[in-house]
Formats: sequence, structure tokens, C-alpha cells
Amino acid sequence: MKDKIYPTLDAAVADVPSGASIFFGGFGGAGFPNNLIRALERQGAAGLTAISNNCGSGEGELSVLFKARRIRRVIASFPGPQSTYFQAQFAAGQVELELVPQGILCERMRAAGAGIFAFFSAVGAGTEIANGKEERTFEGRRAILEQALGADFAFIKAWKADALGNLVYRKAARNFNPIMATAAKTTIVEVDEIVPVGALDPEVIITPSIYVHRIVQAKGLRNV
Amino acid sequence: MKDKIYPTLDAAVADVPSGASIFFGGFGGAGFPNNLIRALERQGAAGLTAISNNCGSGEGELSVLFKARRIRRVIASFPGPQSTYFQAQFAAGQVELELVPQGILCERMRAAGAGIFAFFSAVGAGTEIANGKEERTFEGRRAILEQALGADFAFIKAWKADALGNLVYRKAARNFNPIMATAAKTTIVEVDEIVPVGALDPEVIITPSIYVHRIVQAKGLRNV
Amino acid sequence: MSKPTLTREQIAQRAALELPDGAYVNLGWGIPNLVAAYVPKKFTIHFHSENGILGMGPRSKPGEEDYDLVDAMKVPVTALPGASYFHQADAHAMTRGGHLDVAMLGGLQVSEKGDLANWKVPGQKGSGGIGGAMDIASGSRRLIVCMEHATKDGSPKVVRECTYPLTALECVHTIVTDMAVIDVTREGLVLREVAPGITPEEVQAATGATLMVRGRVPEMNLPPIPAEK
Amino acid sequence: MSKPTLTREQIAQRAALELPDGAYVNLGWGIPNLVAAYVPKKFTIHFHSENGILGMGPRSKPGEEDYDLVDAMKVPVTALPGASYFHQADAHAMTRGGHLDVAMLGGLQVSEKGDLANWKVPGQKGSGGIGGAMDIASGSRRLIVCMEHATKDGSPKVVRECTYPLTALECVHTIVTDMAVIDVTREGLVLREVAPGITPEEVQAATGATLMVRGRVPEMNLPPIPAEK
Repeated sequence: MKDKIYPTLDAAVADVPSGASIFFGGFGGAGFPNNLIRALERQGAAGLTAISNNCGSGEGELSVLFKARRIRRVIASFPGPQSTYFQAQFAAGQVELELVPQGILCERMRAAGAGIFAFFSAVGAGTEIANGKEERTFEGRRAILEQALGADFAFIKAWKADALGNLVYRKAARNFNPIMATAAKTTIVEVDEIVPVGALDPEVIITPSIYVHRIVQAKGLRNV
Repeated sequence: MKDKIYPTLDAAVADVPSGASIFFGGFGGAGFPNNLIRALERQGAAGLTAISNNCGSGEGELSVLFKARRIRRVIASFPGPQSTYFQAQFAAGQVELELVPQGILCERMRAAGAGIFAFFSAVGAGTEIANGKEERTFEGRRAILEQALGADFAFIKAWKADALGNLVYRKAARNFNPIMATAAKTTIVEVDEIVPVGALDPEVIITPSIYVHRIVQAKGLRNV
Repeated sequence: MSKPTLTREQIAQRAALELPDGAYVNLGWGIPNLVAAYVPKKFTIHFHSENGILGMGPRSKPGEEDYDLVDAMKVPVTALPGASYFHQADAHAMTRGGHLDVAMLGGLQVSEKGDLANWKVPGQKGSGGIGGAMDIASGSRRLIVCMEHATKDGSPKVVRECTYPLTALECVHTIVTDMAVIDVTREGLVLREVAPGITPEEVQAATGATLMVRGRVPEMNLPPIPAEK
Repeated sequence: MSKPTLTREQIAQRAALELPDGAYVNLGWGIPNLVAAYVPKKFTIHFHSENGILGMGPRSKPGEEDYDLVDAMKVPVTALPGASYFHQADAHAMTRGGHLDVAMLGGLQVSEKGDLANWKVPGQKGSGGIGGAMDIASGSRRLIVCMEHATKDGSPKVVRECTYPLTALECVHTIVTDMAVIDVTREGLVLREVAPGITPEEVQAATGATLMVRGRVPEMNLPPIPAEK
């Protein structure tokens, strides 16, 4: 059986091509794959589409890739006031942005992972988010059609993995990571610790191994 | 705060009216709310719509309610050869059946619980399941529109609850139960054990308390 | 408005009285984020955070922060006994699916139909951002907007029609401001309470839509703010 | 057909050779359920059960049954190290979402386009039932149908067009029967292997659609069935 454990961060991201679409997990400083982000910056792929809740924080998280001008397009819910590199490039027209309500952002990912092509929800109906989207009424409520959102890669952060790729997370560092894992062609996870197969309680595994393709153990550069 | 723990099975189901729609958890003999089912039989509500993977097994599970002729309509994936009371009533035209592919059955429930009105999937496209449903093509694949499926009540079985209503399940007895809990107006759970608040690890809670309205401790009549 | 109106803390204090014991509640950015401190101690309120926490407790004490346990504002928080963690899609299944008993959000404008605008000021610099506000506004059983009654330049924020980009249509149930408590009903806006020392006429004058008054409008009954939380 | 063809166990044995090491696999009712026993011991195959198990192991030994751990056929099974449990919606997110490398299902009819009919015999008594077959058939990356080549009355089950109620359109990649291994390709059905002692002409005669033959068709290389599993 092919080994999912990669020896280095650089090996784990070596084949990401320019122009790839990538999910980046994390929310509020927790659960960001900061080590994979830095490895991707070293690797050099450019013209990326980044799909993430926000767009970097100070010098950390996705700011690393914005600073290096590797991201051409962003799909995000809340770029954030601390996403200074993104904001400068957005103001200069150097990066495109699709704003998506946060719950719809994760639901579109879940749909892609679950074989759902599109779904109707009330979120955003009657707002500028609905522009260009099909509208329909259900039970008297206006609803709009949202499309599944997959990606070429998911870069995620978990707490522990076993060698099969089963994952557990810590507290609110779970956030987008398990959903992104289901919706990418290739899911790459950085973890604090790799444990023996069988060490994780089957009742507690949040991401089953089927969703994980590459595992790399990384010491936590949580915020930079 | 209102106490969610009910002293008896009979008290927990006392207000279920005739004509109600009810989810019943369970699959393959595991995770059936057999004690709640028997309490409902004693209570007497009739003309029910039952939504469950199957339609009873021998004298047990939903057969209890079919035998007592309390179910008028069923939405199920696999009624099953052992659902003898159901099969006899179905053959006699005494009970209606809507057959739904199993994954679509749970996905329609999830949609109801998650504020999704309807969704497009490829499952059933081009088959008799698609009759009367809107069809559309996504990425070259035929897909049909499926509607959310909620219910008045969910009758579910869990392993342990705390007094707030947080639930954990045992192994494959989880099955439909956590999804049904999210999609009913009133969720009633029978559990093997009620544990102190705080005794369940927050990382391991499968059904958060927000989805649970009534808890009753019941010794396991697993199969009858 | 030269008369003193409520402080932000007092708006939060009044809003806290809207929470029933046992409620599942999400508190948004701004004034709502101050509300948790004013919940009566005998009440059990289950706070939801859209990054995947139910049963969120107060902010961490200095030195006890766990940066894997943060709220939607990136602030380290605690978890109460009976808390649970889940992923963000499950967190928003709760918001969108109608499971939150009450949500409180900040507001830029609320219309007389209960439309909410709270995510973008027209012409503002930068990208703007939506976050979880649209999901929460569209799905909560009861949405309470906590805000100042008027903008800094005196323009009313309770209006006939929102002119700012909308968050959700017909979603607001109650508005708590520094001047009043207003309910959004099928018939229109109903003035339920006024701030101490403020008259219904003064509230109406500061409002961009017609307020209905049903009998005498009582003053808010604000308990004294505790010295220490 | 007077010549001996493969037993159901041998069909399963041949089908097992289609599983690559490390694959995530769902095995359906009927012959597919016999396949797990023939996976090479040096291979790691992750078996999925649609009631919420990944990493399912063999059936329980008598006396060691845990009735909370059953497969989709209600049979008590075991869990291997590295197994996980999840709810049925997550289990079918895996089937429908294209995450299973291989699924094996029984079949009543397969068409030359790869349409599958496997859930209902026209005119049968009783309600019938779908179970997980439609979700699994529509979503798996590679679907292998394991079945007898003909019905008991000799009618072909590999046909130009299915006449039985359909399970899913254009979903089958390979058919393993007691007479042959057949691949469904864009150009049509390709006869890949024949059972020992069976000729391509005999397979064609028992088939209701045209089989393409590319060069010499090898016989299946069936290892001897182990005396005990």
C-alpha cells in the first residue's frame, strides 16, 4: 500500500502546479496549515486560486502567499482587516475576490465532497450575493441556488494522524479543515503528531482516512 | 432551565398526535429506539407517517407499530423481507410507500436540518425514482432535484446522554440517529445511560445538545 | 439628541433581558459581544460560536489562553461543562437550519419590514467581508439587532427601506438601541420600551420609519451595572 | 450451457483480483459479499459499509458478536485497527461523492452502455427495496458488477438495453460473471477474459449484446480456492 506519510513539508507540496485551486483551513488563528503555506511559498507555484475563510493576518497565515504574489484569485467569507497584503493587492486590482457567506462557503465545499451539484438555501436571497443566481421560493421563502465548490488541493491542519490518514483535531481548530478534506482532489495535512494505527478511538475520528492523501508531521508555527 | 430528562418512556411520547410524521433511527438491528416504539404503541397515536430505513423486522422494531396498524404512510429505503406486517398491509393497499435511495433519504433529512430546501444529485437520474422530479445536467451528468425531508418527531437511540442532551452512540448503532435528530421539530432519545454534564468529552459528542429535546433512560430491548 | 442615551454596555445589558433561560444563542460582533456578561447568573444560556463551539464560556483569563479555543472574533475563550466541538459546516447547519433560539447581531440599518444591513457601508474602502452574518440572520428563530439608534452624523438607522447592502430580508424581530426597544411586527414597527428619560416622541424623531405606539410606553428597567463581572 | 462455469465463490475469487492494494471498497449484497475472503493477505483493503463503518473487518466469530457493529446485511462484523465510525449521511457522502475507489454490486442486468438494473424484478411480489445501491452505483469511481452470466432460465443478463427497472445509468466499468470478465468502454463491451474451458464464442452466445474481442482472449488465472478461510 502506498505510504501516505511524507518525509518533509517540501515533498508534500512539490507537485502543486501554478494555477491550482487550493483550500486552506483555519479560522481565527486556529487550525491554519502554516507550515504547508510556507512550504508552498518556497516551492514557487503562482497564479493560485485560494479558497479560505479569510485572507491572511499580518505577516502570517495566507499573508505569506499574498506577500509573495502567488495568489491571483480568492474565494473567501471575511478577508479581514488584518489581511494587509491582500487588501493592498485588492485595492490595486491585482487579485480577484469572490465574497461568499461563511456558512454557504462551507456548505458548497461539503456539497462538492458529498456528490451534491447545487442546493437551494435562503441565505443571501434578496442581497447582492444573489446577483446572477437562480431564485426560487420554497415554503414562502425566497431561496437561491448555490453551486458545489471543489478544489485541486486541500491544505489542512490536524492535531494527530495515524499512518492510514485518520485525523483528529483540537477544539475550535477543527473549523473548516474536515470539510475541506472531503472536497479536494488531493488533501494534504500537517499534524502535530503521527500516532500508531489503532491508537485513535474509532468513535472519535473526525476525518476518516479515505479523505487524506498526504500526511506530514510539522512542529506548530501557529502564528508568525 | 427546562429539564430535558423525562421520568418514563410513556411521558416522553405522551403528546405525539395521530397523523404525526416521525423519524425512527436504526439500521440492521442496531440503534433502534425499540423502547420508544413500544411506548408509542401503548399511547395509541394512529395514522402516522413513519420515516425510517426499513419497515420492521419480524415482531420487532417498526413491526410493533405496523402490527397495531398505526402507520398509514412510510418513507423508506429498504422495507426488507422481514417486514412481514408491513408487507402484508402494503400488498392489501392499507399502507402507502415512498421508496427513496438510502443516501438520498439521509441527505434529504440533513438538508431539512441544515436549512437547505432542495439539492441536485445524480442518484436516481434516469430511473423510476426520477419520475416527477426536475432534471438538470451538471458537468455533463444528469441530476435530479430532491427536496428536504423534515418530520414532527425524531425517535432515536443513543448510548449515553448528559442532562443537557449531548449524545454519543456505540459503533454502527450511530447510523441514521444523529441526522434525524437535526431534522425534527421534537427529538426524543432513549439512552442506555445518563451521565453527569461534563462527563462527555467535547471532542467526542456526536449530537450536540441543541438537537435534543427529551431524554429518557431505557434498558435496551435491542431485538424482540 | 442632546439628552444622554444608553451606553453600549447598557444596550447590551438591556438586550440580555431578551434571553430566556435555556436558550441557544449566537452573539455577533459589536454590542452583542458585550451581552453575555449580563445574563442572570441563575440562567443557563448555551452560547454558539460559528467556528464550531456550543457551550462557549467567558473569555480566557490572562495566562490561561488556549489559541485552539477561540471565538468568532479570534479571542481565546473557555468551554463550559457540556460543551461540544464540531466543524464549521455543522456549525452553520445550526445557524441556517433554524436551531438557534436567539441571535444578536450589530446593525447598520434595519428597515420597517425587518430587513437588515450590517456588513458593508457603501463606498467604504477595502474588500469588505460577510462572515457568518448572512447565515445567522437568515436562519435564527429570533434575531435581535443591537445598535446605536443613529449614526455618528445623526442619520437614523431604523429606516423605511435599507439603502446599505442587505444582509437578509425580513429577518429582524427586535431592535435594541440606546433609545428604545422596538419590535418588528407584521403591522410595522412597534415601540415597546424607551430608555430612561427619553420620550416616545424623541425616539420617533430619531427614527426614519413610523413607530406604532400601543398605550403608554414603559421605560426600560435597567438593573445597575455590576461593578465587576 | 452444458459446460461447467464458475461457482459463485469462484466469481468472487476472480473479482477480488480487481482490487488494488490500499483501495477503499464497498461490497454489496450477493456475490460481492463473498469477495473479501479472497483479497491477498499482503494487501490492505479498506472496506466501507454504508451504515457508517470504514475499516470493517471479517464477520465476528461465534460468541463474539457485538450487535451494535453490523454490516449492511445485518451481520455482526469486526473493526480493524484504524477503523472509524460515522453517521449514515457521512457514509453516503463517501459513496455519492466519488471517494470509493471500487464498489462491487450484484446485478440483474447490465447494458452495453454500462447501465445497471439490480434492485427490482418486474412483477415481483412485495414492496421491493433500493437500499444503498443507487447511491453507490452513481458515485463510485469504479463499479464492478458480479453476477451469473445468465438467469436461471437461460436469458442473458448482459444486454443491449436493460428491461428491468434501472439502478443507475452508465455506471458499470467491469462485469465479472461465471463465464467472463467484460469491460464497459466507450466503444462498447470488451471481452477481457474467459472462464477456464469457455470459448469467446460461447460467451458471446450467452450474451445479449455484442462483445468486442481484441486479439486472443486469455483464460482467467484463478488461484486454487484455499481449503479454509
